[in-house]
Amino acid sequence: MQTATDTVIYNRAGQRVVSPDYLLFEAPRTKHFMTGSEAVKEAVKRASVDASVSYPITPQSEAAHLIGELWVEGYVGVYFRGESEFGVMSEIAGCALAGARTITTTSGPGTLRAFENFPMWAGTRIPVQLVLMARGVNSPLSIQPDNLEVGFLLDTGCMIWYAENAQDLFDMILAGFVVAEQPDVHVPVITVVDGFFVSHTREAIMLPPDDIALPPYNPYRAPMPVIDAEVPPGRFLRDPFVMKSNYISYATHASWQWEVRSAIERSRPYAKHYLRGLIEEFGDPTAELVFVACGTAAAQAKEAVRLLEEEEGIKARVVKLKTIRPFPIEELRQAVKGARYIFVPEFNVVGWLEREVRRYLYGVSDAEVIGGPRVAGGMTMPAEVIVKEVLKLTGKEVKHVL
Amino acid sequence: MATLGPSGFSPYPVAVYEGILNPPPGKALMFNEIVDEEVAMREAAKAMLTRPNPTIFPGPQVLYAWNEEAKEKARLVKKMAEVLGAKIIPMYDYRPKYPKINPAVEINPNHPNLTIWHNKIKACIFVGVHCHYANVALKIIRAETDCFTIAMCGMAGHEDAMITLRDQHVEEMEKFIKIAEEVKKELGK
Amino acid sequence: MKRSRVNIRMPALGGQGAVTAAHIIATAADYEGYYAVSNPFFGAEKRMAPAESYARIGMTPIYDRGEVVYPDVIMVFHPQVITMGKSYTMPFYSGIKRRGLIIINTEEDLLTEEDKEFLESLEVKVLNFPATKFAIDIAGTELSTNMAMIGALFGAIGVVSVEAIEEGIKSRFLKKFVASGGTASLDSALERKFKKKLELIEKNLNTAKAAYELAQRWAQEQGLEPFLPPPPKKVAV
Amino acid sequence: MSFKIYEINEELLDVMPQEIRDLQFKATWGNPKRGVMDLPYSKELIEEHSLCAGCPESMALRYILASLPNPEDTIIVNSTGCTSLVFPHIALHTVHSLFGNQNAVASGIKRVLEWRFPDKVKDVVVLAGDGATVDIGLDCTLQSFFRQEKITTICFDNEVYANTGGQESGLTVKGHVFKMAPKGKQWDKVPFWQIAIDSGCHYVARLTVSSPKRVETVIKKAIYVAREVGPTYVHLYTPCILEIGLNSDDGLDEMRQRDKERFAFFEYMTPQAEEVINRKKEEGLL
Repeated sequence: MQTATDTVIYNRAGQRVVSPDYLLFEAPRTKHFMTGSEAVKEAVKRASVDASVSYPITPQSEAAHLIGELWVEGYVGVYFRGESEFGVMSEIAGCALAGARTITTTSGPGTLRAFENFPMWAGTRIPVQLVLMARGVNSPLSIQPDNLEVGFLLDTGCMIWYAENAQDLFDMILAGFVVAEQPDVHVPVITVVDGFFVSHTREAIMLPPDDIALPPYNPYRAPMPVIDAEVPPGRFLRDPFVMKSNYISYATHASWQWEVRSAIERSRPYAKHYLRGLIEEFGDPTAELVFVACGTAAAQAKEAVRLLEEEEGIKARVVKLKTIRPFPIEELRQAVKGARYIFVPEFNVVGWLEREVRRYLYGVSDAEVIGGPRVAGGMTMPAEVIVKEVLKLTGKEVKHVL
Repeated sequence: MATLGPSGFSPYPVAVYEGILNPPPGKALMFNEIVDEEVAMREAAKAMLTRPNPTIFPGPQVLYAWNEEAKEKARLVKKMAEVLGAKIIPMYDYRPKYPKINPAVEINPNHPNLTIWHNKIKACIFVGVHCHYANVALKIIRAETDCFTIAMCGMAGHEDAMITLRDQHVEEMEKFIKIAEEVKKELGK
Repeated sequence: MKRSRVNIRMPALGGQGAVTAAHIIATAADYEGYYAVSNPFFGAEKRMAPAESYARIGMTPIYDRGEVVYPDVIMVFHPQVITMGKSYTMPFYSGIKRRGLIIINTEEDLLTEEDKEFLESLEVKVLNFPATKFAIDIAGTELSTNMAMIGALFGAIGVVSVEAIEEGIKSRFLKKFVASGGTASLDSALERKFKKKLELIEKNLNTAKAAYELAQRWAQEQGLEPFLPPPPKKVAV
Repeated sequence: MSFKIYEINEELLDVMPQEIRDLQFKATWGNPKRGVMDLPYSKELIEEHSLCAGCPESMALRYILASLPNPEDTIIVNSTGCTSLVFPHIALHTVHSLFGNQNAVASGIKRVLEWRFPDKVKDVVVLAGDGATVDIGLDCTLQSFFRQEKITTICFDNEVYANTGGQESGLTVKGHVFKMAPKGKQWDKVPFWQIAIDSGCHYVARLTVSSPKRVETVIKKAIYVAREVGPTYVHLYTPCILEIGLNSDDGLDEMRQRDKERFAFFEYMTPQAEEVINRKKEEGLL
């Protein structure tokens, strides 16, 4: 509760600074109808962001344009177009090293072009936020949703969160800064959505007022000295070559890598709080048929659960994973207790989530894990197709699909 | 030569992979147990007062006079060393040092074990070290030495230390010194 | 069997405003009190190339997204979708659900006997409706074709009022709207043409209204029931 | 001024090693007139180097660090290569990021420091080898010039990839046999100083490091111009004595020879840059 003696703090954009809990959970919300890209803008507007660098690539360009508008309106301190995704991610790193709260966006081939930067971001412990609007990366060219690239990112040392829709994305962007900037976490967070299915889809979203914002980033709580010549030690290289020039430096490097991964592990309690749990459960909790999925695959699985119930009388449920790094190991194991069949529907050909699910359920669950259905290259995964897969397993005919 | 610690030669497994997380605000961590700050402070003081060659490793945040808190903390580090009968060996910067360090008078986060081995340090306190470097160093010490590590952290703490005190500022450091004086008396030192 | 969801597929040509139409349809349905979602299927589509967008209206929260493979309603924005096969599916009505609806922007009947037989077997109704002609006659520009199509849709399926359509149109043209580069330049072309935004909205609305009334009469003649029950009167969460 | 980050707390002065105490008491801080002439009398900002004995890069680094007009508020960004082994020993805030992205990282740092500290002068200097500047990092280097980033870019041109074992680079001279050019380089040395001019740099210089005083003047001009006007570029010849088969004490002689030919001193400035330089001269800072 605010008393008369409390000072009201404003950020540089003139918004009233409120606690993350207030912004995320308590502030009154009103309904708006918008795309996922617009939801990015609304989140950035309330996040006291210092810097953003952009580069065009479909489907993230619109989100990047909108952050540019926020810069014109004074909500973002530094904004420009970089030369390529490799350049952008390096520029963003520079911004973060100099003490800024930063956000950028990319998609598909852009992610791959920038790739060298992601382990660097993690290794240098910058809490950059990358909003990734997943799209196909294979040749031949595709601009459509396909999340193969996320499979590549899993072990870069960045946290990876996966939003299902515009509302998730809005809340995750705000929570992302809060969790990533905890002094004992302080690694990058990649907030993923499936391109087009979220970026270009318009839906209702509940937003808090836009005259309140997150507390600004305090770079002096970072686990490494910020590069601004204002903090000791004065002699400080970020990040040194530790492979030579001194003995036993290999152990340093090993320890450093474990530290980055430890940092992701430390994010669990914070993420649990600010995301209201690392997983979300949907459907009949007693159902033996379980879909484990993230993003749009989770959305489609929810529709399939309804169809199965309404049209086939089959009980099913969805375990939606909100975080992939850290992987919600315990939560998943708890959630699939009693499961007989676990389907892992995915929007890529390799089934990276299936691998993860198998890895963490191995020897823990007796359920049969089925890697599918799977679509790729931008294909839609109609709920009817998921139902068909399930019915195949139970030996039933498909009635409602023509 | 080195005596291997609980993790063996490699810095893996690290504490978080054994399920140990930093303590919540207001609490402290002792091995894998969350305890009251005062309990942890007493045990920390006891370790420093009873184990051979206790040493305080102050980091850049307390070594340099860059703000008022740092000046005050430096004074308290000195006092703490007196009460605990501990040596002070500074971690004045974080570079991988070339061509070699002088382990008698300095400690470096990239190879902290050298200083601990050289001086046969069996209990130490990290204070004023940036969290990342404290964590890197504490993992190596945990793996490669039998030194009892105590972290006095201004932020959320370091689970790789054997005792972690979090949110430690001037007031908390004064409290620790007071407790250390009591423990010292109890031990008849 | 009562519907609880209406899935709409809009095969069109690039530049016809099918994405805008999907947005207005979903916004209007949302205003009316239904759950609604709209999305385009974007390739690197340019003007006059096939382009599709989708809208979903329902009684419960909608998770489903992406291409509508099994539509309840298909709105064909341009005769070339049928005559030149400018469609992502072949035939253009593949996947249509039983008792569905097809609205075709055409002045003549484009369906073959085989088409008709198939659609009749599924009890699918077809409304041939000259939307472009309507747009030119009422708004004075073929750019309002999408407005005529929206009016026809809601007149035929009987679930969203004219007032809600008006809200949808206003929200599209009065609020700051994010569009892709191509759509943004189309917008400014529209604005130049109409000089003033309000005038634009009024003309669009008149077009939609006239189409709404026509389709409503047609639905009555055909004995079509409203596609959805009254809105669930969603409360803000 | 951020000199306070070098100031040791009095209580702990006795536990600090001499080199750190010297940094506080004997280095030249807060004096824009500092320069190479201070070298014999002051604590240098480089503690030790891990380059080959006699490497001209180490001379270049010493002269540059002695010449920075505002070291307590200077950030240096470097890249992978021989120099990245030296950077840990430099008493400033420095960054090693990736190979080739140094000008991009520096752009981000400079813009954010301007936003965070609008009332302070924070100089950002890029220091990288020829491979990093002209080959792998060419895009980032040029684009930072195009964008008119207010940073100084210094290229240590040793005409070879030295750290990786002596491979041909874009700045190797035509015909020279290095690894990956086993028949000799097939095309000309890239005249990067000229490209820098065409790409929007306001001050460009090409020289060897045979004359410490000249290095000092060039570095100061480049930094002052970058601070006020826009990007500046300094191209320094720092031969790799190892890869061209010279002895440890031959570096200086090699540079003096090249002073007469392909590294003859060359300087370019735009009218805006000239105005800054003239003003700094009047102020006695150049």
